Amino acid sequence: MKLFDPSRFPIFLAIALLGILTVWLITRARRGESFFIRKIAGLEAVEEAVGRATEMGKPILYVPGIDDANNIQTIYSMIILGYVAKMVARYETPLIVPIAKAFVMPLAEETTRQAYLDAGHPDAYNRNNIRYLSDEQFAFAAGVNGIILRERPAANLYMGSFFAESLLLAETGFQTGAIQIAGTANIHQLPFFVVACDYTLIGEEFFAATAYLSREERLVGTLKAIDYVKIVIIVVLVAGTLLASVHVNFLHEFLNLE
Amino acid sequence: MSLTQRIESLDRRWIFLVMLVAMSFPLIVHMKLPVRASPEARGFYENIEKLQAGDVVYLASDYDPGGKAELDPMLLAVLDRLFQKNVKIVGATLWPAGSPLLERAYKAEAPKYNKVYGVDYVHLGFKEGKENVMVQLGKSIREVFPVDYYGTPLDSLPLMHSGLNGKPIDKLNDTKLLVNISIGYPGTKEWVQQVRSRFNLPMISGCAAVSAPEYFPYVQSGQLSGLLGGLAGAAEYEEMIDRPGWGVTGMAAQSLAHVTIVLLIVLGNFVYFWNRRQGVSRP
Amino acid sequence: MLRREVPILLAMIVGWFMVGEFFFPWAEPAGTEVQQMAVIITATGVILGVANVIRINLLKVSRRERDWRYSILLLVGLGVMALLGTILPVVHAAVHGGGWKIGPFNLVGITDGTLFDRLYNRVYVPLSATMYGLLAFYIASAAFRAFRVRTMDATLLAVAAIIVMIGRVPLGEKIWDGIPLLTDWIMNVPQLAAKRAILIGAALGGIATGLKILLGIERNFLGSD
Amino acid sequence: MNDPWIWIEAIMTLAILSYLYKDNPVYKAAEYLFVGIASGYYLSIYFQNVLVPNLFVPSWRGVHAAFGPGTPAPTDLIRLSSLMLAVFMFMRFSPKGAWLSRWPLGALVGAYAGLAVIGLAQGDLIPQIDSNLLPIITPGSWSTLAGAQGLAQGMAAFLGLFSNVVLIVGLLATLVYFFFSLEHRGFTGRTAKLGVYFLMISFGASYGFTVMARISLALDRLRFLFEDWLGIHISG
Repeated sequence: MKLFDPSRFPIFLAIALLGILTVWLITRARRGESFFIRKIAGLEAVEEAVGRATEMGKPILYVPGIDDANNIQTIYSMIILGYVAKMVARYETPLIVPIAKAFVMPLAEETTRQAYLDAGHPDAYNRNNIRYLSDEQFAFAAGVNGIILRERPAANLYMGSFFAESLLLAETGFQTGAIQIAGTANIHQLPFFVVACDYTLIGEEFFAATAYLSREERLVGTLKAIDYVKIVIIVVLVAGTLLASVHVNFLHEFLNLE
Repeated sequence: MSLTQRIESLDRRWIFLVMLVAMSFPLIVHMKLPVRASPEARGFYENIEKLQAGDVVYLASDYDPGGKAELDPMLLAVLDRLFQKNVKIVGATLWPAGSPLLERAYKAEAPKYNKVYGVDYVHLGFKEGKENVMVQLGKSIREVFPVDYYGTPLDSLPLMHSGLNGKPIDKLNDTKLLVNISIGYPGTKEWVQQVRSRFNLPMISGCAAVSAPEYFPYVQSGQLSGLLGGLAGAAEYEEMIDRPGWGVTGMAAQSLAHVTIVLLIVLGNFVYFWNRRQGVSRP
Repeated sequence: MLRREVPILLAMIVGWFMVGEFFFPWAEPAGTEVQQMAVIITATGVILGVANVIRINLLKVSRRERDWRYSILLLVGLGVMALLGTILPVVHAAVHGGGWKIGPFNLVGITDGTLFDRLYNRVYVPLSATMYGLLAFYIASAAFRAFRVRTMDATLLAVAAIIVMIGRVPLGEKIWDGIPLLTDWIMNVPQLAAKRAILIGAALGGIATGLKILLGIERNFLGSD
Repeated sequence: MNDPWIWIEAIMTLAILSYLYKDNPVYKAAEYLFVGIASGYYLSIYFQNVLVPNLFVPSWRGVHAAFGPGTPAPTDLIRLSSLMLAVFMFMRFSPKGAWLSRWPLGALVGAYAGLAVIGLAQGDLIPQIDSNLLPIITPGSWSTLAGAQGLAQGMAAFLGLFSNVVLIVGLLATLVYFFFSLEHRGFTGRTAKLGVYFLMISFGASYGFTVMARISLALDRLRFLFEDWLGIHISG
């Protein structure tokens, strides 16, 4: 029984590199150091959409995905919900949040109430705008479509984990002419959001948006650590390609786990 | 209201009707079109052809009724070919609603080659635990599945204690090939991450068309030795083992439906831009 | 302490077992035990989900809320399947009953030949399959009403989609035998490069999140309390 | 055609399809029945395939070994403790003891985190980088171009020449798009824009495949209605 399996060394190296960078950058962020994160075009679109909706006095719809609280995307969607709620608190525009899983209900209520409080308008918080519709995927989509068609929100925001129902929501919203912005890491649903929405946060951009908004040290630290590792990967890719072109494959041998 | 405006604000139920006709007509009229094999489907075919009589494969049938339309034809074609080649099969599922589908497929194909349950094929049933189950199967099948789908202890199934050249089947590596039929999570991606690289077991996958594009990087990197994508994949495989089934018939109807969708996209945009030029269109 | 520290400590211990077992093969038996536990915990999670569905619908019926009559139908459906698949097998085992039958079907158990299996095949399967089948019609109406090629990005998406849709069906080859070859190239080269970048990005994000849990830095999986 | 069960399946199928015309009570009833039957099914399959063989039987053996005659084997004790931890999950509903259900949840999240770190590093990260270390000129592509007959093969072979270049440039450009430490201006901006184009082509491919998937789902139901229910012969 070998003590340490040598063929698995590159895996150990990758995990150790990312782990050390993450811890190092999080501690630096915790000591108050601020890091640069580029502008996320999707978030500017959110500000613009919320602004337009408040001018027209029409409601805003925020759908935090249909997955449960154990999906990291649902938890990150709460951060964006808090940001939007803080923006909306100053105006009378209603913020409607349909919910698909019972355990997400308290999270959404807590996030929105806290955001209204931080914005100095706790009284504007309306509890029955956070509505549990149904656990079943298509019943939930039908419920949200009902809200879109009846209450005609001016801005529809879809942030979180979506599945086959994304197409139904985006199409109905498109028909009512609302500004639509979506964000999800579920790659298979992005085509439908991209064609029907005005702007889409694609995969990692959705996670970067939460770091950009919250400036929370763990999120910012992780984002920067991943960026640094990406630089290493780009260097390895370029070096590997040049070497392979001259038939020198020591890099390929090193990384090849077969 | 001009014609183009009326078209643009068409009630969606007319579009539903157009789709219903586009899908039904080829079915009733038995339209048949030859199917061309894609490179990744050929890889799937070659890997099964390489198997010898008596080899054992692990069949991970990870799908539920939502995926039945695309994956039943694939599973039936694969079982037909494996039984024909006298390859033995250890089958199980990680999807709660998957066991009856595998059972029905076994019942449809096994009698054709008078294969005996427990000797030529085994159904271990469903186990919850997703990636955990996969890693543990790599170490001990009996620990995960103490009994099979019918409650029989594994050791009283001849296949489980006398696989290839008499060796008992304790873990995944005692089988020659991992054949995965997959609709989503847990599925092909998790099998590649947790089993293919870690236990170095060759693997081929038949998956729903929705997830096929995401698995092409695994084919190019050699982690997946073959891939069937959706009903088209099933039809290609049926064609290659010349056992035309629902895949081939379905593809004719699929063709007309795809053309309809393309026309709808083109028409939708033409009408939209035409109306905008007349300055009448909605946003 | 007991509310937050112990669960995080447990997460770290279990997590490091899983990682350790991979790099140091001699740690393997411990990993197996942890996996056994994960199998059961995930199963209990599902059973709690079903209990939640029962609770919500029973409340709905007792309070005569909107659509309460439909909730009765839901509870009946749930009750029949639970009776056949869970309650009766326990009773049958307890009283060492013989072959309990109802018409041509076995009353007890879930495999082929039982009433449970017949209800699964003739009620659950069509409902689930047709629910997803509706999407074919929705995708058609979305293609016509919500697929506007207004930007360069959307144009590229539309062109790729049309080539792939035509190239993957037999009709494509009939029009010009180059179309399927073009589809193969798109699927195996440009499309693959973008999906590979997404795969690498997701892997980095997943490893970082996993490591934060293993190092006790990530706590929000416990939910805010 | 006259088997009552075929009629039941047909009614279920048509009830759901009726939603396309209009939301109606028959559809709503079928939808609620679906959630009920599915929940009852899940409860039974978890009971039969997981709880009995993996929880009740081993814990009965564990209790028997621990308190019965003979010395309990260590594995039985470990197994009993892990089963106890799993049972705490049921405390989630009790108002006072809900925090106890966090213990097994913590262990579960830890297990999945450990597996994810290994699976993603070994299964995704390293192999995907390794398989993109490609020579710029696709080996053998010149000879295939020379040997290609006809316009179609000629086009495919011509594209084949650039396969590796496009794979390399596409991966790098898309990685730059998902890079958040530099503003999208100048060279990075243009590279990121190229990355978006690659993303759009990949979304187009996914759109095409998803259309195919959805249509085959509807086709399967139409086949049932025409062939099994109405008796019109269809499948090969």
